[in-house]
Amino acid sequence: MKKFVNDPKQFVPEMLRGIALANPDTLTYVPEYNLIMRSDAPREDKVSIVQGSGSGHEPAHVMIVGKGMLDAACPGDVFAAPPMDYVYETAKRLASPKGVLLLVNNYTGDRMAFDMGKEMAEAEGIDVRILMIDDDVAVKDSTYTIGRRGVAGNFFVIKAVGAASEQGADMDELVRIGEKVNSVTRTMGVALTACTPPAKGSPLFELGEDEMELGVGIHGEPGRERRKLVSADEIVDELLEAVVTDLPFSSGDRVALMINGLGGTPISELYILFGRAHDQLAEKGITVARSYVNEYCTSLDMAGASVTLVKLDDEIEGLLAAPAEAAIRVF
Amino acid sequence: MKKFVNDPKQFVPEMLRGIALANPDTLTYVPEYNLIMRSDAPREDKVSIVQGSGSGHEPAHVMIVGKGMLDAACPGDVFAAPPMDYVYETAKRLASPKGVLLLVNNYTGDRMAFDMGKEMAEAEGIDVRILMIDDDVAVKDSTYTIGRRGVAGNFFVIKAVGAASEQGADMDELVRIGEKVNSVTRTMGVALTACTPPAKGSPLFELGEDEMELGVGIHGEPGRERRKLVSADEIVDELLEAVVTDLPFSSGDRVALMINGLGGTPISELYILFGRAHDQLAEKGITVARSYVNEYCTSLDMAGASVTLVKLDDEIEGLLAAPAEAAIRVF
Amino acid sequence: MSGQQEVELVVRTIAQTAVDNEKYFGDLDAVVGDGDFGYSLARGFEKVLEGWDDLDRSAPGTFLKKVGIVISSRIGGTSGPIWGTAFLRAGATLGDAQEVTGEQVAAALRAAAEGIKARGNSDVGDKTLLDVLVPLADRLEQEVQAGSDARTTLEALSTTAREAAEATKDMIAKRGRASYTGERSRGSVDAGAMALAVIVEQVDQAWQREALR
Amino acid sequence: MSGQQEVELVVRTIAQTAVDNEKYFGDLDAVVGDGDFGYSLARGFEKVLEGWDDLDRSAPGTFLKKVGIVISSRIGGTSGPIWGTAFLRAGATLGDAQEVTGEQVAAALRAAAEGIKARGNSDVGDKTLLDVLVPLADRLEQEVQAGSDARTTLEALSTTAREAAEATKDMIAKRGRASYTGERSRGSVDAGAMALAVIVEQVDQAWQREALR
Ligand SMILES: Nc1ncnc2c1ncn2[C@@H]1O[C@H](COP(=O)(O)OP(=O)(O)O)[C@@H](O)[C@H]1O
Ligand SMILES: Nc1ncnc2c1ncn2[C@@H]1O[C@H](COP(=O)(O)OP(=O)(O)O)[C@@H](O)[C@H]1O
Ligand SMILES: [Mg+2]
Ligand SMILES: [Mg+2]
Ligand SMILES: [Mg+2]
Ligand SMILES: [Mg+2]
Repeated sequence: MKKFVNDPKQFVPEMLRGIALANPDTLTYVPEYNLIMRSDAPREDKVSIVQGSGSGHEPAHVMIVGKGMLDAACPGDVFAAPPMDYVYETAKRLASPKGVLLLVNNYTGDRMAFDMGKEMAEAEGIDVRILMIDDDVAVKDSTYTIGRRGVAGNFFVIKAVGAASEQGADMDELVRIGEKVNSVTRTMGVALTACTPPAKGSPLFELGEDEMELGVGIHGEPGRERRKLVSADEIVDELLEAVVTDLPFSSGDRVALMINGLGGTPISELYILFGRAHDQLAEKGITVARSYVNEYCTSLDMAGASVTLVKLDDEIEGLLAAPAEAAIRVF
Repeated sequence: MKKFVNDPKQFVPEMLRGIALANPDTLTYVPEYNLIMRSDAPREDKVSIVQGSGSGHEPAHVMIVGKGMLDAACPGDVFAAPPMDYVYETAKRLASPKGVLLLVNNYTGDRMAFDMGKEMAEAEGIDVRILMIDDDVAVKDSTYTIGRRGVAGNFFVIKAVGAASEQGADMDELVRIGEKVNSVTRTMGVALTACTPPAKGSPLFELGEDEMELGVGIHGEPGRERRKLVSADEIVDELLEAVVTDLPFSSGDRVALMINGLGGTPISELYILFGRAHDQLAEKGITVARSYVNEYCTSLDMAGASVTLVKLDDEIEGLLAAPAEAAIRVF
Repeated sequence: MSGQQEVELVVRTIAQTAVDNEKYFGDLDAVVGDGDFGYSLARGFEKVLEGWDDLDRSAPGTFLKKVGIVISSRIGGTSGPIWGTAFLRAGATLGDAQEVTGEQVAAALRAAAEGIKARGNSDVGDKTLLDVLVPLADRLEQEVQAGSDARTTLEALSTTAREAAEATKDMIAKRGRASYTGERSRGSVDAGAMALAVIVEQVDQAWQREALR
Repeated sequence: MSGQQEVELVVRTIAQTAVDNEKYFGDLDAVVGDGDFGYSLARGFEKVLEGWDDLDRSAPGTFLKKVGIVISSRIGGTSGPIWGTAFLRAGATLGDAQEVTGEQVAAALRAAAEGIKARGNSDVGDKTLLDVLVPLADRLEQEVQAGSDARTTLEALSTTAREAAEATKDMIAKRGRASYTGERSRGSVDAGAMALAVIVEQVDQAWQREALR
């Protein structure tokens, strides 16, 4: 295992501690519950925005706590939803008179933990709402599944809801905005390698030197289909087609385009994918109004990428453009 | 080769084109010379700050062109200094009455290309200065080498000089500042895997599953020493020791601490390294006043990291804290 | 049929089996899941073992509920709520009786299964641990009705669990992370189902060892 | 001894060899360097071949200078300035003579080596292509003084180049990227040195083929 790691069981706590040490003025860390929160939260005049999920998706969500983004993140262990207790304790600590909004990617474990945590918090009179995110087009909503997964598109829900809450929006308004953004956001991903969870110490699955896995989620779980590895252009075309036809996006639309790296792919390659996606969208008459090329929601060290499109209207575009700060300081 | 790539020969141009498409309002791309420049450069009232080097170090330097950072980047092919022609054409296009400052990492190829490009530009009456960066403590300055290499620490020189130039500093002042920052900046890196240049298609060297390479540069070239892979804490301790004793940094110092990912290491692991480095510095009485944890200067998809310390004084700290924008938009 | 001592033996064996099989259970989950099942289970039951002496053991039912609370507050992922619910429901079914009959144990297993179904919005046939748990409850009822002794009953349960776990191999996952792979989930056993089978076998053996003393 | 035609044969062979050996030269550079040497050389000489017909061929010296300009403007890395300088200096030494003597060729090689030394702040013994180029110039002078014919001379140069390239194996790199690895640079030949040896051998063979026609 080619990783910087001490005791794999301490992987998440040591990471969280590092984040807190790097942001002493703005973040507070509560080790008992894996909680990273803004030091100035909860605020009387603001709904607290919280996202939790398994760890291993960094910078999501523990590194995007900050003004205009999340008020707190409550992660579980690598690829495991947090225990419901953590959710409950987080809701208690973030309780604001305007309420606590829990953003949850749609996975069985997360759903259950957040539902149960919410019930426990409500029993103590805290106003808690849950907003499910399910942007992944690789999973069709059928009797076979519990519905689409939430993947990298959750960034846009966080950003929009984070901005609106900063502007004073109340809970109903935030839920309306979040659901709207989620409803116009679509993502599809591909893996070139499997990732290696620190506690497992070896790759989750084996991919041949000339293979790729289409339609992966963000937990290193295998995807929809294994295929021969093809060129960057061909891969983008396929991902984009799946995304575009799903909503569908059509000529005349203004969109945000995100090329999200899954952790092991250098940003140089992401820009190659971006250029092609941009061209293909232009050909379809779709205008890229906002561009996002970086790692937003990863699967540890997985080489791979996902393509996300968000259909913009004036409200969404304004919220995405609003200022924000995050725990990951690049400069 | 697990990469998103079309024709490897088009790797760099396709990446640059993607960067330009993602930043249509702020950047201009000149394909003939791999040139990415601010659309508002050159400015009459500002020295133009340019860095060039081989590609493969992204986000350095093509993705940190922006207000308060670089006015232009002029990269060569992957791990190859740009041809001198590119340097010359870049200097011509960036020529401002206040001059053009070329920041160059100290490598034979870069040195030669920039020296020759500078001579050519000077022959046309352009005021060009070169500032060499050499922060790597892995290479001792001896008769065996052409001196220390420039590695991730170049970020701090760029940031300081970029901020000062924005505030109107003239060429002499910028050179003074840049040399000062370089003189108090030290870096040491480690690789857990070798990187794979797209044109080569296979890793540059083989590292056993339980091996690491200490003292690597940023071009995938092997390092000073191959060793058994040890824990994250032990690795940080060793890198930090090399850096601290070199300047040396000592009790009472205020520093900027950077944990730079080399491309294939997830940011979660970087924060684990950061936490340990922070503790160790505290024990030595050294205060971390500014924290940088991310990818700043990479070697393609290499798993690995480097530790950089900068000794701060009021002037440097102020310049590092000054606002800046970059082509990589995270939000 | 059994009291606090027997329940403790069973729970301790479950916990120890979870800790001992961390890697095996994780590898099973890695085939079409995300590989953390073994880790999650081991971390949770480690906590149970760590706090063993402080658990309220005033009655078997109370004991099981306390174990359920530790599990659901310490295990993340899907398994925390699922296994936590199972222990809580089983404990609630036993109430505060000091001695529990075979019928009561069967009812407790049944309640655990129903709890999981409700919590997981899942059922038999979805390729989850329910595909072992429900057959187990059925078989236990049969053995109780037939008046089998503990040895015979446990052997029968072991066989049932193993067979039921193996049978998940041919199923398509309809719940949990494995369901995202659709048709590809066929061909490998469900991690949760197999874990349960291994646990039952270990309980069977532990019971034999204790009986021999 | 030779004129424009022969110079073109030599340059074309150099260019073709660089293009044909992209992978081999790159692998040599990967051992203690960064693996791009083959790529850089191939991309540069590809440009030379592409623009072949448009190169000013009014005199051998002019031709070499034009080639040097293409190389130094299109090849990046260390090799662009190094090889560009070599061609420029060699061209300058030949001036605008239409026919060049063996002495002049030797002088051109010597000038190329001096140019590289100045440009690279390097010398014989630093484990670079200079460790082949300088012995080549020496040997050529000897053969010219001995009055050897072209065949003999070229064979001698091939042998010298190969031996000199192999000899870089035992050296420690003192210049270029390989020097950062210090002692570890010992044990593998220098990429630039070996490339030059391969080129000389190819020139030798091309010359033979042309002479046979
Ligand atoms: N909805 C569900 N209902 C019942 N059991 C489930 C459900 N989803 C998953 N499981 C069981 O949980 C196991 C996986 O647990 P775990 O690895 O903790 O979950 P995940 O990593 O998917 O959150 C599966 O093997 C299956 O037996
Ligand atoms: N200072 C120098 N002087 C002369 N030759 C040099 C020098 N440095 C490197 N070389 C030659 O250049 C070769 C490497 O070229 P290249 O791969 O293009 O350089 P790099 O990638 O290190 O910039 C070496 O094998 C060596 O023969
Ligand atoms: Mg999981
Ligand atoms: Mg190079
Ligand atoms: Mg799992
Ligand atoms: Mg090289």
